[in-house]
Amino acid sequence: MTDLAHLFSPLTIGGKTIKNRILQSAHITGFVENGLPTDRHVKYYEARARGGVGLIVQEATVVSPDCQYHPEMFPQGYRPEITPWLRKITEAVHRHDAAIFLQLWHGGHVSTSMHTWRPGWSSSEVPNAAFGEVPVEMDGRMIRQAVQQFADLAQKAKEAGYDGVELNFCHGYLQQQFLSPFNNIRTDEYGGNLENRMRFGMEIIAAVRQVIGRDMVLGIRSAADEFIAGGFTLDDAKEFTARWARTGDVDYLNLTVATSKSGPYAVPPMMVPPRPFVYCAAEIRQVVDIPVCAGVRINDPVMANAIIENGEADMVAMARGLLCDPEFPNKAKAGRLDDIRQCIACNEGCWERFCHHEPITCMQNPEAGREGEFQITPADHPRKVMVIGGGCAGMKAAAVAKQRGHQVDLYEKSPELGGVILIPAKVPGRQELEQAVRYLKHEITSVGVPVHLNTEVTAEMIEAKKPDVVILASGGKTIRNPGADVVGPGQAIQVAAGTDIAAAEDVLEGKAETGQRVVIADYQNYMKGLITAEYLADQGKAVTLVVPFPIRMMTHNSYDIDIMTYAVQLRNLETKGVKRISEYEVKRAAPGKVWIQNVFTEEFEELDADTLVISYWRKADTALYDALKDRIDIRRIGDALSPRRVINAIYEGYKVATEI
Amino acid sequence: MNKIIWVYIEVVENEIVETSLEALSEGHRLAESAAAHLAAVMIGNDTDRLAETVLQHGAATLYAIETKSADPPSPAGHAAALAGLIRDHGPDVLLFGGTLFGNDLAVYLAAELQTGLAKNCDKLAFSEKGILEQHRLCFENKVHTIEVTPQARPQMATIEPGIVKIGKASKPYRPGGPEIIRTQAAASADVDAGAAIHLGFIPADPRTIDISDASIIVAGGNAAKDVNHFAPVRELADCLGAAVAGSRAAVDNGCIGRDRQIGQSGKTVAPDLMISCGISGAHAHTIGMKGSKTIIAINSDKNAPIHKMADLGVVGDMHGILPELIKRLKTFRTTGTQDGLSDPKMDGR
Amino acid sequence: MELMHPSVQIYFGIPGYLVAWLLLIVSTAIFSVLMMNRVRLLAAAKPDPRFDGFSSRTAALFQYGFLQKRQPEYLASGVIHIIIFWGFIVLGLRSVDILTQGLFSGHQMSFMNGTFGKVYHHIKDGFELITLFACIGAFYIRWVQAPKRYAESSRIEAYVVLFLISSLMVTDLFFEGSGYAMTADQTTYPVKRLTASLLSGISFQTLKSVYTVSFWMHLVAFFLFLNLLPLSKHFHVITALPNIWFRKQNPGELKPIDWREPNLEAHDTAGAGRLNDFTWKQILDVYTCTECGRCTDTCPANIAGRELSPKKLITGIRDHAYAAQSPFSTPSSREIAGDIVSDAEIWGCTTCGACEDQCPVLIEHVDKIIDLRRHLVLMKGRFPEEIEPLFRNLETYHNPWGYGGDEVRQWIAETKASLWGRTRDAMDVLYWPGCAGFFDQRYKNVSRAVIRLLQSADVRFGVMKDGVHCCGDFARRLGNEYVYQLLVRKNVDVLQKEGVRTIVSSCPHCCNTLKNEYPRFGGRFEVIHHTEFLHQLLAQGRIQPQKKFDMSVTYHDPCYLGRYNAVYDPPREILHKVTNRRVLEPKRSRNKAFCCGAGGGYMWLAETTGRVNEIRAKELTLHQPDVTATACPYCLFMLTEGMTNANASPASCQIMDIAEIIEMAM
Amino acid sequence: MDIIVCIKQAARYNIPNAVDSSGQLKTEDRVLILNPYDEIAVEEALRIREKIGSGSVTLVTVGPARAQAVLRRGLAMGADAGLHLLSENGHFFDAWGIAAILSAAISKMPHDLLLFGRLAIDDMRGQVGVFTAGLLKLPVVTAAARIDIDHEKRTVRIERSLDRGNRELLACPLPAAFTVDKVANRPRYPTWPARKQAQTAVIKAVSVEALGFSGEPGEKINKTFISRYAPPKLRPKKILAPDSSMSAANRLKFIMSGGMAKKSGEKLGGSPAQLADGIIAFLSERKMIPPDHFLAGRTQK
Repeated sequence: MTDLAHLFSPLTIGGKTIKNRILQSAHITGFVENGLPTDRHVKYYEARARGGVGLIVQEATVVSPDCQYHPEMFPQGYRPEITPWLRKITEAVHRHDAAIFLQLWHGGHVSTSMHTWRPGWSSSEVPNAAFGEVPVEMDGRMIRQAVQQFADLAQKAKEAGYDGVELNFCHGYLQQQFLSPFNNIRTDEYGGNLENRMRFGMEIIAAVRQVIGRDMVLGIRSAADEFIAGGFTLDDAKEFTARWARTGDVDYLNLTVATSKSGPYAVPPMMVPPRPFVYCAAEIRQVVDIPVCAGVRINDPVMANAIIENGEADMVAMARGLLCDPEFPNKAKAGRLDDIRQCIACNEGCWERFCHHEPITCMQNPEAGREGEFQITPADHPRKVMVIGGGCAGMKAAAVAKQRGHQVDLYEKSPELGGVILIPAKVPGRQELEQAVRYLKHEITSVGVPVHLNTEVTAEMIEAKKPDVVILASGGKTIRNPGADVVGPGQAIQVAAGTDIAAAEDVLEGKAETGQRVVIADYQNYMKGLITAEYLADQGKAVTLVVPFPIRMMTHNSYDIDIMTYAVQLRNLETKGVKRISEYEVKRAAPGKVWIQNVFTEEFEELDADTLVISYWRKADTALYDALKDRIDIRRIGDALSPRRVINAIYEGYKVATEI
Repeated sequence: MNKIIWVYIEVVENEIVETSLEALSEGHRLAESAAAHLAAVMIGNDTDRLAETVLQHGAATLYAIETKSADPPSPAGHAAALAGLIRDHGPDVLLFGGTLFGNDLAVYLAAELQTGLAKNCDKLAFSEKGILEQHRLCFENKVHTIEVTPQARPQMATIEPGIVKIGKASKPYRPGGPEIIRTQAAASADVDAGAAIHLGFIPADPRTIDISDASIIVAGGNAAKDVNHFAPVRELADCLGAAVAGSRAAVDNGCIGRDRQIGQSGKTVAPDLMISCGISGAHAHTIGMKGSKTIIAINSDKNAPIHKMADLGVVGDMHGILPELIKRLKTFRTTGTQDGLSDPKMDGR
Repeated sequence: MELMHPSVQIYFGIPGYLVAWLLLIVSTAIFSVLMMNRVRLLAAAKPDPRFDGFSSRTAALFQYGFLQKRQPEYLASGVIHIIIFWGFIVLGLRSVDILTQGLFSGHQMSFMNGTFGKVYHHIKDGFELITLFACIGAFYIRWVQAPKRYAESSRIEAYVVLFLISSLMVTDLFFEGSGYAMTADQTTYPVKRLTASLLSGISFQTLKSVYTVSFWMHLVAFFLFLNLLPLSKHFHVITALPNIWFRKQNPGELKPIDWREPNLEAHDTAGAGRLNDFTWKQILDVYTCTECGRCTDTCPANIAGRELSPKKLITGIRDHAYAAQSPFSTPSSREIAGDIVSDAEIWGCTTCGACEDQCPVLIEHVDKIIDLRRHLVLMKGRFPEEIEPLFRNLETYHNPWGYGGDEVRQWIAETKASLWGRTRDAMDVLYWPGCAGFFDQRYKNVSRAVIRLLQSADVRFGVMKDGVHCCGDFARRLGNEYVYQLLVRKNVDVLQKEGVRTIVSSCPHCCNTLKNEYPRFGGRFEVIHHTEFLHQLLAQGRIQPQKKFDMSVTYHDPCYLGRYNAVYDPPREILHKVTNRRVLEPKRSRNKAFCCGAGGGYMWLAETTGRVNEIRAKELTLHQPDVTATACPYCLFMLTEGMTNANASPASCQIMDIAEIIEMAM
Repeated sequence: MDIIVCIKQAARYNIPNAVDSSGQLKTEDRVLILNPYDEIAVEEALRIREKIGSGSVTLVTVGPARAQAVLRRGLAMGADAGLHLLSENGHFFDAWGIAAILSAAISKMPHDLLLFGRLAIDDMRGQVGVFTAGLLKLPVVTAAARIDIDHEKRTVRIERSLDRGNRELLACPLPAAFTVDKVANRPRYPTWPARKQAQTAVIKAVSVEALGFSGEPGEKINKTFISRYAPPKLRPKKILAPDSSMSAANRLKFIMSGGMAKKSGEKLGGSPAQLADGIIAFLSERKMIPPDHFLAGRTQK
């Protein structure tokens, strides 16, 4: 058994002993209903506490009605009705010997008239990156009010039985808007030199400490580097964190990075290497005498243990890691490392849903955020189940059905499990996807599902086997030539004979080689096109990515990519010299040439290309379903129903298995 | 009069040990704080080539002791060689990189010079009285002590490896440009002064060694689906006297134990030679092996990221290549057409 | 015509009564020789004062001896044994009667003629038949059912003995039956009449020979059986009753180094390496083993697949002893620890006491195992590597984990418990959380809960300023008496200096050793486990739960609270009080509870083979309770681990301490 | 064969921070034990004596009265005699001080072999052995992992621990001094009879004054002094970090690379045979194929 003694040694923060070094960092769950927490919160946090986490910092709770981003996302801490709910949560968490702090949050200019019918407040009239709306510059009265509001919520936290409070001084919210030279262009005593820029924060610290006294812990979550031109850097951070520590009122520092403008690095997607910003904590730990917590993309117990052992931090923060597997700490402590479902930083369930103001969950863990509602219970009548297709949907369905006591067999036509996800999993930057497959494989082997590889299931076979239920998860079909494969002239491309075209899937799988000059016809502006572009660029090809119209009508950004992943992916393309032409569609192709059409003016342009790579959507494979649907109980899930994302595949796999 | 600070530069296989540069940087910081004169001292048989690096890191003077001997240096031998020089020039401070050899040498030298020594310091500073304050952890790292050597000179300290940032000197330190003083080593430097005679080295057994200590590693990955597929990896390791390791996939496939797993959920390794077989090179794995000096990657996918970090990217199926490679290595042994091969990293520093 | 009693018939010129006398003398001679050897070893063995408490011993003798209380645990064989046992006592008299007839030419002992004789004959008459059936039943069980617990003990021996016993009956039946058949006068004894009628109709001559033969066969069988006793497991016929009378009165106390001088300092050697290191009682134990295998059948170590089998351990020592006694053997240099009983067996035991609880003849297995451990640790310095850190920590830091004062100070500060001694006179009880309660992050939660409850009930209690030293239980049960007594001395000094009278402890292991073992080292305190104490407080209404604990609960009995100190009901009653769901009883509970696997120092031993805690965890989750309650830190750890390892699904049932459950209902 | 083992009563603090706010050591949390490295040295001495079948093991320690405990522990392990060089409680000796005292005492005793622990867990200096040997003009080898004595020839072969699990093989004549490494052995656990004997054994004590040292604090044989204590903070090993002087974009670039230097190494393609040749060429030109003796007597399980 791997020894994780350091990770599971207790730590004393401001007189409060935490049983281990794992902290669940605050993250918005979106479970609130008309501005107040719900039972869903209670169950969610209790599940994490039961899982063995040492300290939970509860999600950002709004101190002020003035700036609250979106009334249906953040708990409204300024309302008196909230206190009973908070108490419910602390009781649930304390039941499992875990500590819980409340995070106090003031959005500043991260708040818009669109959601709240009032502009955001900020240090200066600098439009923010989240909404681009010009905020109100806070005057002395407004500042005093904000400080008071922090203190008021701290008071509520004390009454509700929290072990401490954490001040949200990070991610470009109000205090950071004062602290950051990029945002703060004031000339009064709250602007200019560092001391002035820190003043607002210092006032909050003093006010809150005064309210909570010495029995409660006071911590700060702060950025250690803004990663924007004109923002503060790690060197500055060393200075101001040291000053905070010197006040003697701050018990610990919980470090993250970035601000609104560099947001993607605060919730980094999978192409960002593991533990990217631990060095910040390590450096700051050298200049302060209080415990320092390192966070961001720490998803592995051994790594976490090493961080503590090596003296880089006193504690590690995880949000997505525990969202994905609440039992992470218990499993790690028991040495059951393989059983841990590791976060792969896909952001599909968490950040993206948050962006769309949906309650969060997890791609790999459909139970996340649905504790109590979703759970695996023994089936009343064990039944004979055939699962066809060993992709994510199929594996999840098989595993869950088996756990419920059904007699399950899993069939996969290819020689290995994983399905279509294995294709992107080969691409640099997307390889974390392997982890999702690894866990699903581990899950089905540990519950003992018989797997039949290299087995193409036919209608006859099914009729011979006489299963009670068939779960069809056989996936989708690749579109190789939109001209031929796609109905409807709208999407068609006229491809002259002899033109070198290849489907993105084939390129990624290495089935198809491309020429030096590549044009990618990305019909949907999906991840597929973007990673294909990067993949080819990595090989030194000259790549042009043609995307029709990056903005979906109903949403802020491309629908199947959360903004964090999207932004970092675009950054990668830029740094690798990929040419991106948007508002154009590929219409015709001939050897060496491709014609693209402007979606607005409908004018054509001509591009030179040795190869045209087609990145189109996929189609469901319905043959088997049509053949059997009237005769037996057959249910389609995942791409076999409609080609979408992994999160839908796993969700449907789980769901269908709990329903039979 | 200005203080004189000396830093001993440890040379292994005609390269400067990183820890010595850390010591030099610390010395440089110290010198600037007290406007002291920083000198480096080095023992080797090809010191000229290394002189430049030393001077870039802020040494104003380099004392280069030429030895002809090829056989590995003994701490006692070096101590004897240095003692004379030090007595002549009488530096106030003498620093070493806290490697195994550096620490040993320091102790022998302290014994020779009858002066005090503080090992594995993490910080050095002059007190207002101009005495060197040596910060170090003791009592099993539960106490931070500040030690001083008030009378005896030089004040000796070794620097804990891996914690000092190596920084190049901003400006050429000495107005007149750096000076290099060459001296022939006293006879005693080559023949052992201590009565213990060096007989040779016993390399660690790669099969039992902790992979983070291994100097050659052969690692297998997802391409080996089961133990039988993995067998050639082990055999290759045998031919090279290397330690066997693997990616997480190799562990999941039951090919190796978790104690031999490289990566974020395994161990961090830094061998001189890493031969990676059928590993694609995901971050989760490479985070554990990026310290490898030379990397040979064998992978059938020519676009696998592992190739981008390899000194030699071999595009092909390991199952085909390894047997061939093993065959050749074995004939090598028998025909012995490899004269003058040095044991990789066998002089134990 | 007149019927001649076999004893007055003439055989080859020798009168029958002489033959009888011959039989008697020869067999008694052999018998006494055998017994001498057996007794010699007993005499040479170490002393063990076991003559106190006459009445309670005698009471126990009746319970376990004559009433055979424990037999029916295994119903069929139990009942059969009881029948045979009583059959024996009844028929024994008859055999003596027949013998006397033999010796004194057919004359019965006078009282056999009177009314007593009549009554006796009626009883005997019935018993002969029942016992005969019992024997057949016994045959069936051994032959057909052949349960696992009989493995590794000789079948032949069993059959021979059964045959002899039944033949006693048969011969007597035929003896008398044929007698009546010949004299043909009416008898009132149904069974005799039955046999008589069976024999009626055969010629007088044949009857006569049947009559004679069965008489002599009875005597032969009788004497054969007598001499077989000391050579077989049926020695228990002789030793069982004494062994029961000499039982250990206080199960909680482990056999000290020496019963008269427990202080290690006074001895140059310790533990048992060779036979004569055992006390006479321990030898009597091995003589008495009936090889019924109930011990092995309930032994968690054995069930978990470890090498240890209590039965084999005892018989192994016994056979070694017999071999040493046999005139043909050469004195062997073989040590018991290591040669006769393997190290693996010695270190396999969790000292849960299930074997002793089952043994129908009250053999004390654990004491022997510990004496063997003592020999290995104290004399040989030989023990599993992984416990060396434990020994060193206990010796240096006086707690198993080697933690420092910080932990205790922190704990005291957090719990805001008042310090003992500051206001000594104002304090009634000392709260003793035990090492786990001080140092273990999980169990601190329990000790905190206990303290809050005590505070809420405004009990006048305190805790020791610098905590206290480990009670030493684990050291002792791992055979390290040296470290144990080191700790005992320290604790006794502190506790006496501080004038402690009553101790409430959270750890059954502390409770047991403080209560049952410290007195021998001069530390006499009233020791109560927190479940008992909280139970009292609830009963007195000093603790008043506000709400109900709304989860289904099952309770796991800690060995050292249950079996060793018979605290079964307080925890259960507490649960009934505070929950509104029904309290589930696990498959094995109360005195039959299955060990968690931590006892006897197993907390610190590596379980290479057989994970006891996983077996127990599975057992406990059988009725799928939300919570498993227990009252021992080590059960808590072991079961929690067992749950996570045994159950695939993460949401397996929680393990909580009784105190935590009460607090949640407050 | 007279073996002398110099042992120390070491202080161990089993709390993370052993310094209080006023810069004093928290002595109430201090436990005094036989320095684990010295325990290994004692064990080594005993094994040597057992191997040779003759000779004596004498333990020497410098310290106040309480230090007697470690001598008794050593005796319980099986040492023949103990010598206690008694100093007043509170007197401070640095490595030089101890070495001076030890050498003064040992020079008067018969000694073929001097053993020390490689390091004391409290001051973590690992100097006394070498200094003492220096003062006694004895050959000394540090970190001995294995000691083979040739009794007749009066020579020793020593295996010395190097890093990466490698070892150096040395030889030297007796008398000699070695500091023993952790890996040398696993010390025995004293049996009860041995402990009992050790409790009552008579231990010779000589005060350091008798050896000609004042023993006062500030003793002139000392060369170093501890000027003050502070709470510890582990300085983390170097971690790759972008410099704040870099532009934000470059800092991110550094992070995105995972600190992994992109190498433009050559890429080989072709048949397995060719590729194998390619690898051999690559290795041999870098002299990376280890010679036979390096692999001597190894076969993979």
